[in-house]
Amino acid sequence: MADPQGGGDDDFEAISVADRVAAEALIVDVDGFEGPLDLLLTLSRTQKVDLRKISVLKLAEQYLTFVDRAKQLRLELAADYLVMAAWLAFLKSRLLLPPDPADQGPSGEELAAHLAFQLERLQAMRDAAARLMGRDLLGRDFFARGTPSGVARVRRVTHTATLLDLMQAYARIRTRDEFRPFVMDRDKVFTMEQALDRMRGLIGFAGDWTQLASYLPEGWENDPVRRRSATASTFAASLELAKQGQIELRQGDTFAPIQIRRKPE
Amino acid sequence: MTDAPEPEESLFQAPPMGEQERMVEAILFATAEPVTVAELNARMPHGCDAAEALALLRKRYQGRGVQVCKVGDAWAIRTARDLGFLMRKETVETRKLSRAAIETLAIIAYHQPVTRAEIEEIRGVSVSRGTVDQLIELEWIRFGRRRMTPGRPVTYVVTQGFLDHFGLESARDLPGLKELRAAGLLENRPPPGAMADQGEDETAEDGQSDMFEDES
Amino acid sequence: MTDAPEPEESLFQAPPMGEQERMVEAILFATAEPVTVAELNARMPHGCDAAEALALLRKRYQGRGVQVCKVGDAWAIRTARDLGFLMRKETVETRKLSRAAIETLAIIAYHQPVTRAEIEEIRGVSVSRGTVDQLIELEWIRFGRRRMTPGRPVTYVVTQGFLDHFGLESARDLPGLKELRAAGLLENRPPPGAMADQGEDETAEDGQSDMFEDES
Repeated sequence: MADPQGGGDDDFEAISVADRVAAEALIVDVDGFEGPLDLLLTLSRTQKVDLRKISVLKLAEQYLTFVDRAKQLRLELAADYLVMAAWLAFLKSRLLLPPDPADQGPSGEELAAHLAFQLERLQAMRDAAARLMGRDLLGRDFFARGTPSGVARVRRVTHTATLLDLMQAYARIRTRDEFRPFVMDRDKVFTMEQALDRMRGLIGFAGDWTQLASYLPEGWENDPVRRRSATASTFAASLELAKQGQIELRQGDTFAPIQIRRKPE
Repeated sequence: MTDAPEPEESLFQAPPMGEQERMVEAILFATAEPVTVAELNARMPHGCDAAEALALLRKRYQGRGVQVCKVGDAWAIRTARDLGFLMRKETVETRKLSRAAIETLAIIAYHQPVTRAEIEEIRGVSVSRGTVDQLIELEWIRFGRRRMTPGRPVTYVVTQGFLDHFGLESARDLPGLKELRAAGLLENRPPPGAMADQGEDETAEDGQSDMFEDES
Repeated sequence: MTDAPEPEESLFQAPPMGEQERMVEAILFATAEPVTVAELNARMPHGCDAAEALALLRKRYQGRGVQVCKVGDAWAIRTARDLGFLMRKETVETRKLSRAAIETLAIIAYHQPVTRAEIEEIRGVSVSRGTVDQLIELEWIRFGRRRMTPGRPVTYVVTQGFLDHFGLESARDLPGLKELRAAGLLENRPPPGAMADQGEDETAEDGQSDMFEDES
């Protein structure tokens, strides 16, 4: 994705030893990066400008170079680094080529501005986090009462639980449930294909009206769950066979037993 | 510890007495055990006179809601005797809720309004009366509307007290299963097959012990 | 808890304000956790005005070794910040938080209420399992209202425990909050071309101003 046009400016031989050491250090450290945005933020520091004035094009090139070198060193990069590389290659082409008037999508500048915004926002959150941790902290810089509840004790037992307990309890119950139907339902389902196979084999012998219920497979009549499934599929199969003109159906009254027979030739 | 002779002349000037009083106040407040004058002196900057600062502090707290009291040969801040009646609430002992109770509570929270039969169906074991009673006593659940089905069973719902305790704005804000898993709050799925039986066994046992527990 | 209507005329006369101040003082001294005005009123005799007594007490402790601090909508007594050096013995070693956890915490604090997807969008990586878990366990974050967007995702907000730990009166006092907002860095700006997200953006902003206004 990022490799074809990169060949020219990525001439490995041309790079000074110091640059190479620096690049390798960056790559070896790839585990230390918290994702592509973090890596971009680190790369952007080499530009030594306000993040608002950063050259996204230059940044994209730096990133693509980084990914190429990682490849040359046969380093496995996580998928999201490669996704970012593909996107930056796309952005780079947008920034370099004159805009296509037929194109509806956002312009290269808009995309670049958004990336700059994302970097600035991430940096801002980093700074905010540092300021937060740099504050006076309870238990380090200021303190709560050392002896709470100083007075005579009236003992009363109350029960408590945390939100974590609650959610974990629920998860425990529900994950147990998730397996049950998956494991057990298979043998309680009589499929329509099975019912069709069974009936096709049997109708040849049924010259006269017989109750549909008698076509239920053996071993499926007693367990209510199994019976329900077998009844439904047998009924559906009988409709299918009637449609194909192989059998006839009749029912004496509402809710009366359904009867079938082979259609006389 | 530091009963060094009074330095004739200190290299560093000791903080003003007002500052020393503040220091004694902070130390007495934050320390779990009563503190001796020697300890105070050891903790305060060189040249301080803890005894004098303590005397000033003691005077300052005269007639206040808390007092600087002598405990043996050490000092502590204690609630004024006449206000002891306000402190009763601090001495509540808390225990973890039993697994049966927390599971029942979780089901009510996620499925409310829910009947006892439904709770039992979800948990896979019967719910003892004591468990429900305990949750009602904690004011975490209450009766909802009766279900308009045969038998008109009562339903259970969670209370405002429940939401307060668990820091929720509404029960609908509880994360779903997918979200629990995404947040890493769900233990890893045990391999299917090995799991189904084990889990059930465990719960059954639990439900039983719970039943006995509740009798007490 | 006790939001009973103001009694026209109390059967028992409320204690004088000086006494009420002593009571608040005693209760706050005895408790390590912040106490809300509602809780104070519930524990004090009928007819007391804890809020007024608190204001007096706060003034009284100005410049002293301990301070009356506001923590969200609750109050606590804490040692003065400049005296932390005296308390080396009391210092509790807190578990080192990972960089990911600290960043996630900051994002939740500044962007609250915020969804997991938004946190991931800001950090550019998925939030690893256990990070959110850890912050919930520390009781620094909790679930807020679900976002009214497709999928109704769960949101996260910071807790009173967070404010207490970081010595903040309210989430509005987060360092640099105004500047960040003015710079547009707390916006949930959708990537260009993603029109569908605009609705979400609006809601997010709404929710946020909501959250911070609540504290007043």
